[in-house]
Amino acid sequence: TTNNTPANNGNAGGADVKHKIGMIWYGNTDPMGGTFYAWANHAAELLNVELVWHLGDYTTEAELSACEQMISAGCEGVYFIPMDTAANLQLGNACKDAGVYWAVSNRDILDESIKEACYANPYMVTHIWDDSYNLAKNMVKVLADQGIKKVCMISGDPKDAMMVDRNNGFTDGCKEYGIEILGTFQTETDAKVTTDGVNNFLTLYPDMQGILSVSGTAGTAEAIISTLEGSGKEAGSIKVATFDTFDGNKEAFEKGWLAANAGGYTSECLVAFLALVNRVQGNIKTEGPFKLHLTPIVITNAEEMDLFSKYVDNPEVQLYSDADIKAMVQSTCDEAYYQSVLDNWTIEFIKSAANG
Amino acid sequence: MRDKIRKIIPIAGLLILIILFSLTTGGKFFTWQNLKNIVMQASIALVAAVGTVFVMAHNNLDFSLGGACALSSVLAYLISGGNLWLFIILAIVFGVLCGLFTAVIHIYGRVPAFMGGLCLMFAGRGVAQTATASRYMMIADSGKLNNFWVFLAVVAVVFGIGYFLFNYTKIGKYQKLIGTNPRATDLSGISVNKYKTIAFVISGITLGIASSLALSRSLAVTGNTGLNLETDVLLALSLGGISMAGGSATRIRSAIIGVLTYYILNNGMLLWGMNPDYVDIVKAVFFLATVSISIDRSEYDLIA
Amino acid sequence: MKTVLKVIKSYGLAVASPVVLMLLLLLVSPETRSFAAVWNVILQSLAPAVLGWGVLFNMKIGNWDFSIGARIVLTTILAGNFAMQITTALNLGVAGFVPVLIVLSVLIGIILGVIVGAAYYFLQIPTLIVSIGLMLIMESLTRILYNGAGIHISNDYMVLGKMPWNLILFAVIFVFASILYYKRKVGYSVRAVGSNPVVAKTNGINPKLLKAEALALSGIFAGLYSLMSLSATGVQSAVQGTMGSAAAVFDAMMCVLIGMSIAGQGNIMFGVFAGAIVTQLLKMGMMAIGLPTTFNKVVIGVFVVIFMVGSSRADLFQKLGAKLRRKKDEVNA
Amino acid sequence: MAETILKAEHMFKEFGATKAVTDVTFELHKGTVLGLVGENGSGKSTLSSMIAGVYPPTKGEMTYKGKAYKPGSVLEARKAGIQYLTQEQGTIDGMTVAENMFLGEEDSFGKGGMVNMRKLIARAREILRENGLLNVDPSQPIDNYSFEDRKMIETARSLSKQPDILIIDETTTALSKKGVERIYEIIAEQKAKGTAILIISHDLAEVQHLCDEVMILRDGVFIDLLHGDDINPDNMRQKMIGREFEGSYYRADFTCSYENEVVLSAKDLSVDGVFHDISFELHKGEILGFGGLSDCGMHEVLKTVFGAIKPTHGTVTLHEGNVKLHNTSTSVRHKIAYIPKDRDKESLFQPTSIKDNIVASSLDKIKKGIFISPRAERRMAEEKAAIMEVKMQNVAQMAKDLSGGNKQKVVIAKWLANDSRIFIMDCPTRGIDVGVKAKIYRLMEEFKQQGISVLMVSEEMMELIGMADRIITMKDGRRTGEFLRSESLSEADIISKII
Ligand SMILES: Nc1ncnc2c1ncn2[C@@H]1O[C@H](COP(=O)(O)OP(=O)(O)OP(=O)(O)O)[C@@H](O)[C@H]1O
Ligand SMILES: Nc1ncnc2c1ncn2[C@@H]1O[C@H](COP(=O)(O)OP(=O)(O)OP(=O)(O)O)[C@@H](O)[C@H]1O
Ligand SMILES: [Mg+2]
Ligand SMILES: [Mg+2]
Repeated sequence: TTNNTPANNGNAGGADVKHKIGMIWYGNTDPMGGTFYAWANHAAELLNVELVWHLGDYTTEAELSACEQMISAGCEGVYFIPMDTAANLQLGNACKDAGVYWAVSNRDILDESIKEACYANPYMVTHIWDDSYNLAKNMVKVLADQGIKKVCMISGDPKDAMMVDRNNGFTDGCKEYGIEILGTFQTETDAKVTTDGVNNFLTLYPDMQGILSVSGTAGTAEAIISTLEGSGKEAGSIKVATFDTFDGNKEAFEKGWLAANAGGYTSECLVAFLALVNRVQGNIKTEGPFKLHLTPIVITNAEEMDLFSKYVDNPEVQLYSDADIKAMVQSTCDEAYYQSVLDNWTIEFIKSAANG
Repeated sequence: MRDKIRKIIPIAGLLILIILFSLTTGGKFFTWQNLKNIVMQASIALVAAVGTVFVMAHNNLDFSLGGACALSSVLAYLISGGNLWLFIILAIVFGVLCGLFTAVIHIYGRVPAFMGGLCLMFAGRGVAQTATASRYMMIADSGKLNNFWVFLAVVAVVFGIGYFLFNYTKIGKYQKLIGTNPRATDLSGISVNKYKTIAFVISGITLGIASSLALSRSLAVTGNTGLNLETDVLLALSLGGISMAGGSATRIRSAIIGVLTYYILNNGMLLWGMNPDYVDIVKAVFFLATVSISIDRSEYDLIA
Repeated sequence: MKTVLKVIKSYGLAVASPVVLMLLLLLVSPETRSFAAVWNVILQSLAPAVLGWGVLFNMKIGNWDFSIGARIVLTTILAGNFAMQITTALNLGVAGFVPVLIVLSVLIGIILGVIVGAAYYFLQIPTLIVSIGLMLIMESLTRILYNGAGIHISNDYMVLGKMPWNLILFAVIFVFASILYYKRKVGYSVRAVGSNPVVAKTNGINPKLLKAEALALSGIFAGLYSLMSLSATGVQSAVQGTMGSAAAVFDAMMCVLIGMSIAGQGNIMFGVFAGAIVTQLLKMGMMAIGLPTTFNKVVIGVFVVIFMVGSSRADLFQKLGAKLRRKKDEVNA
Repeated sequence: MAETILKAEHMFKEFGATKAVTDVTFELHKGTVLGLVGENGSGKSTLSSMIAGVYPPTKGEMTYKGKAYKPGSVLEARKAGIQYLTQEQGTIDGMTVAENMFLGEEDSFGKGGMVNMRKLIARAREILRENGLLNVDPSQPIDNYSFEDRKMIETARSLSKQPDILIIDETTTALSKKGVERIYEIIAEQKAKGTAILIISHDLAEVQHLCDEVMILRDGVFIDLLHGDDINPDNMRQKMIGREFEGSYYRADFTCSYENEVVLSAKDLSVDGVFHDISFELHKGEILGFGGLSDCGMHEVLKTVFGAIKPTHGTVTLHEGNVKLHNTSTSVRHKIAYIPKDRDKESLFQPTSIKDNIVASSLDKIKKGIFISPRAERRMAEEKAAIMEVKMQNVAQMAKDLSGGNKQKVVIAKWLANDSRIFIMDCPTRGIDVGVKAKIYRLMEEFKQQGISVLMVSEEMMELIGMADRIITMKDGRRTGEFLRSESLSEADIISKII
């Protein structure tokens, strides 16, 4: 990184007033949720900010309620993942009315009018989205390159902006690379649904060569692999490409079931959060939000997977050093700087961070 | 005497919570803004709870709320084509139709109402999830209703009318009689089926209004619209001291006391900044304790 | 001859419902025209049926149990992790893991069931409220214990999810459930209290205690379901979100409602199994004809309504039949 | 005197503020029938419930077979040899007859806690046969049998293990003539076997006929123990109410009197399998009685007239305005009152205030627009309760806390409140003591004078003869005769038409 100025430069890390940030977060039990929960808590301690967490809600209504309560609780900034596009507008308005900064990550804003309104909201600090569409396409390509022609797909909630990108990425990717989608079912948080669904794939479509899954959380990916392993098919005869890292992915690569695994959105959450802290602490003032994007990492082999599990999907490990974190909360930080941090998010970065 | 104490427990619990949070949140609880927040957040459940009291008074449980809310919102959106006022009217119409559906299954199908409601909840959720998958159902207009005074007015009117109907008209009085003894109610010349149906219709109306309030908070109808509404309302009403067996001990004030308690508890714990892993545990313990103290066990032959 | 007729009368609907549905499915969807597809559906129905039996005891006695979903998740996580720890510590290997998991699943299932039952018994508040309260607590525990990591076991350990063990396990549980319901005092008492608690009480049954017992009993089945589902999926993650486990409860209730409607005079355990097959068939059918899987809920909801109304208003159908017959006679005359 | 088997000394029972039983001491002797009589609410059921283990006494000691006796539950008492037949249904729907008969002891058939169904059914069949219930199949669901059969099955169950004490609480009131006779036989048999028997009944003739001794309670207090010739209805009646009975009990006149105007008529009324082709006309100011055995269909005729049962064919017409009665709300709107036989289940809102019970059917009268003023409700309830002389603290008191007779007064008050013009009364004095009975009879006479018509069913022939202007008899669901009021009409005349 370019900016290695010490902590006493600006307010970063040593603010006299303890600022309060509201964190509306989906949960802390999966690899990404747990990791970011730990990262944010660590950074908060380092930067002398207080966090107020609200976990486990998925509706705009509930996110809005949490946001309002955080404003009442005296938060000066609110960070959240907008589970529905309208959440941007509603929570953004609540923040604007209260004069509270807000930052979002992980989701594109699908509706143009909402996007415009949000960008016009002076309290919006970041909008970071990940390029799930192209990522999904790339994952299809990995399968196509292995000669796969027929797949089944596990789709995601079609009104969740990110899931829409992933669904479309898969279907468009399949068209592009000449892959036929035989059957589809939608993910649920119950692993039994996944197992039953994959079993149905196996019996209904004996010629299936691969499975695409938009989600691997809540046991979905584990269940896919277990079901395939228990199917009596030859190891690696069906290739899986799935979003979200999961438990046992390294072995799945080794045995040949897993062909592509996309993960590591944690950095965009961290950047969005730190930029918010930066704004709340009054270090930076900009017109309009930072519009940033992240290209998540697609892992295609066991070694990289191992590395990823050890250093990214591990709440115990702080991949970004304290110096890195402090560097992201400086008056000099601008859109280009944050984008460079996100662009730097590669397997090489993880390797070097792990070694350093 | 013990009876009296028991009866004031729900309201006492509410007051204690208010005092506790006033003292322990550094004044953050008792700010105008926060009180406004609480009222707005509680409104949806409160409106739905008012209608639910009528159903519970005649000894039925309406489990359709969440799914019916999603279903009526989706249908209202599709037909209104995104016109806000039309949406509200249609949401109420479809809310009533959902209520009628449960009533018909219950009365003519002779199936316990909660089972019919359960099916509606299930199917309604499925319809909503399927329909919202194919298009994004947003009414940006509805955001203008997301205003404290609008919500307060709606709640005041709904609760006021509910209170009047429940305590001072045949509609409410008969619900309680049916809840106490349906056979005797029929033999007193009161049409049990008609009044049960009326209760479900009222519940449908309040559901439609609640759906509209929910829309104004979330702008869009999604597959998750109204998620867990039935359990939220049920939890809140129990906190408010409602009798699960219905009958003459049913009070409509349970709706207001219970829902406020429920949302103030949520609010206060967040203001405390409590570790989110433990919020639900504290909530549950408070809930079990309040109900254990306030419940009137003599109303139950056997506590179900 | 008489007994054959009786069996047909008793089990006719329970057998016919899934069979007819299956035939219908075969008609509309060429993919399902294989023995494997049918077999797959049956295998998938095993675990839901076991859960259904547990739920059945509660529904029969008039208990509301929202906690069973959370109890299953908590049981799976605790039993799975303990079993793993014990296996690793004592170096037991797969052969040792399986019996340890069986014992722990059932044991923890019972303990959690007893906790809910005891809370009901001592607090004396409606089961609906007790179970929602404890559901919230148990859901939180799934997120707190093991840092919310849940449990994941590798395929080697999933012995009971595979042929023939899954069938053997199911058969054993089927016999166990039937004995419990039809041959043990507790089964009689459950039916007696469910129908008339006051009279049951004067006959020396303590309805409150029995309701608590039913909650505890459902724990055995919850434990067995945990065992079966962990062995089938290999994974159990923590409950996400408040009341995230409630959906599982409703799924099971739907299955039991279908079961009760089609069981007729036959063994209700079989009825519930048939109900489970029906639900799984519907799910598979949705996939086979390419409808979005979210539509499952709609179809299942509609099905349950039809079955329930059908079974409770059999009188209407009889009347209709009689009317038609009369019309026919008139025409003939 | 025969050997004492149970001795209860200084028994007290309080329910909150209610003193149900106060300092009662008595003994039961082997092979002796003790009658227990008293007005409604005098504590008869409470006293016997304590012996049967339903609840413990507040104070007092019991000695049974020479040992201190403190039953913890009904089952415990039953195991000790004390059987209690209550008036309520004691069997459970959805289970077979055999399962019902061995409820709570299923596991004694079979090994290791398993239930052997075959043995259970066989034993049940044996017991049923011993008790002459040949028509009952023990493997059938009990739902398939009538109330009376179920009561008899229950009785058979209590006798299957020879009891040492048999308590019968108002059981005969619910049964038909045949059932009653069977109970009398059983009592005789048991008496011969040396069983001590305690009978509670409001039928004083029955008590006189059956009992060796009679204990009288009033307001929970022991009044007297009668023997031999002292056991006669007049004496008992007087001791129960504590004063001489004034004037005549039933109607004093013996003229069949009513106006010519027909107010209601039933034409070819039938309910499949219950009763057939019943037609009659009810005149203004007439008391029209229906007599028959309990299962002859007469109760259902009244329910059908009121609109609570849909007839398979036939119509009921209210002449004023030519209204067809087809549901209860139409009937009530047209000022028809119905007093069901089963008070607790069908006419009372137990955990509800007396006020709400009384105003339930007449809210239309006091509503303004749709508003119902609580004050108007209260006024109406107080007024009607005063007319009926309901013994209560105030109208806010719960109906469940009243005794049987006062409950019935509340039910009647409800219909007075609606200005009813036709009263349909199904066994209006069932299980009611003589004081309240007389009150109801006087009320019926007043009705006549006001031109109010009464349609009544009674299982007591004397009541029908004593009150009705006309009596229609029924047997097996069909009309068998009609009698006009006359001094010479005897019980035998009517009985000849109903059996
Ligand atoms: N069968 C009928 N014969 C005569 N009038 C009728 C009949 N049914 C309804 N009405 C009249 O229609 C109007 C509405 O009656 P309805 O009974 O539905 O209302 P309600 O009095 O509010 O309810 P309820 O009688 O159930 O308490 C009344 O004016 C009533 O007199
Ligand atoms: N469970 C109870 N709770 C409260 N009060 C009760 C209860 N059971 C009886 N009582 C009261 O105790 C008194 C005696 O009642 P009990 O039933 O013993 O009278 P009874 O002589 O059997 O009258 P009846 O002839 O009407 O059956 C009455 O005042 C009654 O209201
Ligand atoms: Mg009595
Ligand atoms: Mg009316």
